Amino acid sequence: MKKMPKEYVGKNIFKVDAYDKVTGKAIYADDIYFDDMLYIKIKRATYPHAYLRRIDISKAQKLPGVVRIITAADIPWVKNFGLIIKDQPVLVGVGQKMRYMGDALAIVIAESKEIASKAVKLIEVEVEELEIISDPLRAMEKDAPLIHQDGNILATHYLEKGDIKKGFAQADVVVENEYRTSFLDQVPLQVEAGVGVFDPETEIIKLWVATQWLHDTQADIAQSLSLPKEKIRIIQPVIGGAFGKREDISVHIHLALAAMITKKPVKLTYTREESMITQSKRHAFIVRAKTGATKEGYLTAWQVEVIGDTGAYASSGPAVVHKGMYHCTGPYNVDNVKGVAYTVYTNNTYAGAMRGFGATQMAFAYESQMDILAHKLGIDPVQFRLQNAYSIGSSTPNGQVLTHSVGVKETIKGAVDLAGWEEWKEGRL
Amino acid sequence: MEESFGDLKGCQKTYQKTALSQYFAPQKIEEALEILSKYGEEIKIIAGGTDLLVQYYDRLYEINNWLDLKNIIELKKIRISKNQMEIGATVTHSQLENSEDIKKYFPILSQAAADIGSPQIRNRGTVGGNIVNASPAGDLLPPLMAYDAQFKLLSVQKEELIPAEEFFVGPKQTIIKPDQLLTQVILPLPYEKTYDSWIKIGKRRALAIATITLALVVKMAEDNKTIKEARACLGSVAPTPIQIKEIRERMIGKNFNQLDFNQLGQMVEDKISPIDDIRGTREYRKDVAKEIMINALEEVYSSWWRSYK
Amino acid sequence: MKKRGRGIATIMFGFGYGEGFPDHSIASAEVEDEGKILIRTAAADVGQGVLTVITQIAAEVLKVKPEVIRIIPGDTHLTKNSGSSSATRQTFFTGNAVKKASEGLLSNIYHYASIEFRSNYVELGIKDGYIFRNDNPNNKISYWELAKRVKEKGDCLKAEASFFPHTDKPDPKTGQGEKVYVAYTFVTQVVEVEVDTDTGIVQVLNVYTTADIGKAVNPKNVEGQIEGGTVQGIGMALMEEQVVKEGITLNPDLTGYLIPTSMDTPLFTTRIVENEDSEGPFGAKGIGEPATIATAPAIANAIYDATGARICDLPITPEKILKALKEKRGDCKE
Amino acid sequence: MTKLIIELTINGKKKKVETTPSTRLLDLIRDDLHLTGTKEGCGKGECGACTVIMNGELVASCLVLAPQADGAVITTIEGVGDDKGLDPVQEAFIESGAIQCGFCTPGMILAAKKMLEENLHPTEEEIKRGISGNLCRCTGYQKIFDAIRLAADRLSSRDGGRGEEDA
Repeated sequence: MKKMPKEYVGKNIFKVDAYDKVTGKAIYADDIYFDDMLYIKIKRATYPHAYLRRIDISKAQKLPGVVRIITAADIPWVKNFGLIIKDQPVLVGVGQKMRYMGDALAIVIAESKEIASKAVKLIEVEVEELEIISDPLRAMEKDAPLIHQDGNILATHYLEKGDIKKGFAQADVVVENEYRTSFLDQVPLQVEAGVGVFDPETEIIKLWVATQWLHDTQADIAQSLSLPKEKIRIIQPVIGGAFGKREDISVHIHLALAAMITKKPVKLTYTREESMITQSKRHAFIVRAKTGATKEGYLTAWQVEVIGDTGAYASSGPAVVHKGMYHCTGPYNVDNVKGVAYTVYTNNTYAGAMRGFGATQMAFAYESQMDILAHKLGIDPVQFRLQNAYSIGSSTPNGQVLTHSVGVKETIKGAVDLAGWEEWKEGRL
Repeated sequence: MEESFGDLKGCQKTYQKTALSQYFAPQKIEEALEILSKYGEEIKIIAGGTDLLVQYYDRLYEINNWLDLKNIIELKKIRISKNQMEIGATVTHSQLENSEDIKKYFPILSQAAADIGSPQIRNRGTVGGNIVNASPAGDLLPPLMAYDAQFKLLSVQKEELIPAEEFFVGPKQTIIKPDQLLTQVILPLPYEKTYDSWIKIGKRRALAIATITLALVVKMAEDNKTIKEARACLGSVAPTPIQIKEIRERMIGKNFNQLDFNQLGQMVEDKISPIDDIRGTREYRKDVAKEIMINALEEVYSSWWRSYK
Repeated sequence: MKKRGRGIATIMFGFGYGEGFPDHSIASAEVEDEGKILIRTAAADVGQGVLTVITQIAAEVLKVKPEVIRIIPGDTHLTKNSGSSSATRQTFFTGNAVKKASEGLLSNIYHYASIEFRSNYVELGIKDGYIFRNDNPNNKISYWELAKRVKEKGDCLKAEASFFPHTDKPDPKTGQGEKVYVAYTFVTQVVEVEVDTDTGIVQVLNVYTTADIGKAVNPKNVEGQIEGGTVQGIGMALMEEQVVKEGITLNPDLTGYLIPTSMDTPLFTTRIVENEDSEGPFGAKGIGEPATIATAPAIANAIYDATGARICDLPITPEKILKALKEKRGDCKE
Repeated sequence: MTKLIIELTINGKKKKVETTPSTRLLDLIRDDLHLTGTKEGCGKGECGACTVIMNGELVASCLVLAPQADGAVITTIEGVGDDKGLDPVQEAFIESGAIQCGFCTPGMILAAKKMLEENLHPTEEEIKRGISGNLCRCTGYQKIFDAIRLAADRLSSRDGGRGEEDA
């Protein structure tokens, strides 16, 4: 099919926001200032897993320049938030549990960053310590204390296609390995920040704060604060990177509360440390993969067990972990597939979205398996991939039949060609 | 609270006493020493700030009194006097990296400076800061130790010269007293026939705190055959930067062809007792210490061989 | 000793939320004053360049220069839901919504212009924001002039559209479904590394990438996504790890948590495979996430190729490599 | 808290500012002077987003106390380019696609500019080293290298290749 030449699509147009970005004119959330603006700092959990028994803000409140300190007792009407499951408290109250070091205990509002920061240190907290569960395998044990009341296994997902037994029976070679990946931070260069203003006339809370999904963030803030959605207005400033980290609520609800309660413009900017401890991580995965192939080098069976450490709260964890499993065979034809994926709570920093959403961790497993198999079978790794790769009509582990746009073989041939793979191999012999 | 406005270029007399915190930026060493004798532990000395501002991130307000060395020109000089090199305490890593004299006489000090952090850090960080901060991973410390540096410490009362090896007593701990100021690093000018090697192992290729470092300096006798002095100093393998004295004993008086590099590497591995931390395990540091010692010996040997031929 | 090796990895990525989730984007296009065409979208530009992509798409459809397109910043009260800037979905979803809205606007322009010119649509030509009769190109009217006349008739030159493709929720017992994701992106990378077997330090020298993304709306920006994603993949493969012990993060800053610097960057060679038979706008698929996925396994495979050490837990630190070499271990088993 | 008055020249303009000893130069630039092109990414000198040129040297403004900058001459991103247009380095960043989220960009441009002032004909390695204090999470650096190369070529042809002697 011959395509008509395009005027602008397919061309290297300069980025529309580039001018503002090279001149420093682009306004990110932390670049917004108001006169008489107040600054917020958050008092965070003091232990990864504990009941809050007492919180004393009296000393902090006496510090000159402290305007207001909000604890859970002040906001009984506020509801939990969360991307998929509303399991994250806005503030942990007395008698409630802190489940990781990022849990918020109090919102400190002061005339300067420095005063707010000093006041946070003056807040006294007493806790009843519980067993810290840092290892998802421990979390899955029967006698492990529960982090949330419904159990530490937050979600279990299954995958079954063809007949896995038959598939392994057809295999001449089977490789079985365990892969592990670690918690990663997205490290967008801009840390979480925002400015909030309450308009007394319209009673609308205006928030200038980055989010990857404006309307979803608005909805979550509104439900948490029991307000109609239109009372929360988010205006997107320029965003300093995201990579999944800006899907979750960070400064948003605390800002809104502070603006509502003080009726003044408020700013909350995390430190990098706070950002890393408090906001979502790439899930640490354990992937147990078992793959079978014939001696001619055709895949016959692929079985996986996935354990995703989702930390203290769900965030997008259940979706991440099963999406990883759904990609367990990579772009290769396998008739018989079986998988189970567990999304598990621990007292680690909660895990959520990060570039690749589970498929990234899984690719490390399946492409290592492919390489190991190729060497075991004595087949060139490129040839092994090519002969198993999808084409039109292939079916994914989900049983989705691909009807168009399946360029996987072209990418393999293209990369090998670019890299001079054959010459390299010959050069080494 | 009464506000007071200070002239930074002057001294404490321009400040009002009611102020909660004081900022001094004297122009003379003597003035700095006076301030130190008065405030002792109640004042923080700041030069480049590349360690201090990191350490006090988000809590700078905890520091009440500051002594800024930026106006003391005397401390910024690199000069040769008699048979020694005098490096002022606030000489920056960039100065060390680019100084022709340092490159000529103390090449691995220049290389170590070039390996520090990033351009921004090298432009501000100082040799004195690196020394008094006394991180086991301080990049300049093994080369300084290997070049037999002495540190000049001044107070109102006295002047002391302390050999590098006696200066460090633990992680971030030194023998310097609150009223003392490190003013100079003094290095004896080496003989012509000195050969040296610097190796830094980090987890990435810039902005890396060392996992392990090694400075090896070997001086040959007049005949350029016999080893007259040999110092192997390592960083990040102990609470302080250390010299492996056994290497010195084993190498002095020998010719290169009498040495078993592998054995010397093993000696380094055996003599260090590093810890596991975020930058590397004990086992890794021991393994790598041996390998980099062998690599350093090979480098020293080949530059000696080139000059010998 | 320094040893070189090469590894390959090929990946797929099903993009969009899929799985029956009501994933959609809404956008509108309108002729506004002062020579601009306004696009409303809530799509977040997190740096990936979606605003540039939709500018190009709107300009292409509406036959105007990209400078004419104005996009208002995302605002819950001025824009409608455009879904998340995640799941590699914005070019595909909001790109399609903007394309459809632009097409809607263009058809309105044709409609009212044909009234002005008393012509059939086929007799009309459009170029750079002007409409004219093909038989007399000098007699032309700009979009903005047309908008004024339309306004006098009590209407406006505006169109809104949404893109809401169907997907299936997989069967909970088996994960099976007819259309679980809207489409798949495929990427292959060949990575060349040099491993210092004395220290275990790995340097990534070359990365060769080919990506089947249907159509690159902006090839240079696609390359930028691939290069950026790859360097994040290098971080994941070799150095990045938030170390959490007993719930406590031991390295919660950029001194302890290392991401690649300019010095850790390899040489890139990239080729984009275009087949344009996707349902995306002008055939485009997404590249954001797939750009990072192949890198870590390709590096692991390259390290194996170079040294015979097979490391199965990330990051592949120098310690792990030295340990594997010492134990002469060529498989995953510890 | 003690207040101090410091004087500095920022982007060619003399300013007198009241500050405190525990204020960082970065805070002074952003909160007091509202030159918000200078960013904070880590506060510990690790990312380079807060880079400015102070007395002719590239520095991380998060690691400089405001009073340490008394009497200093400082250039921030707002001082790059002029009324007539963008600096060649800024132009090259736009043209090369070196911009993504833009948060590292001001610091990166200052680092690039400073490097080219000292060396108009940098090698690949020198380019990499020149910006090694500036982290970028989006671009993978390659387009930034391309931009610096482009700017170097243009600048060196503009002054007839005499760049290095001039610097």
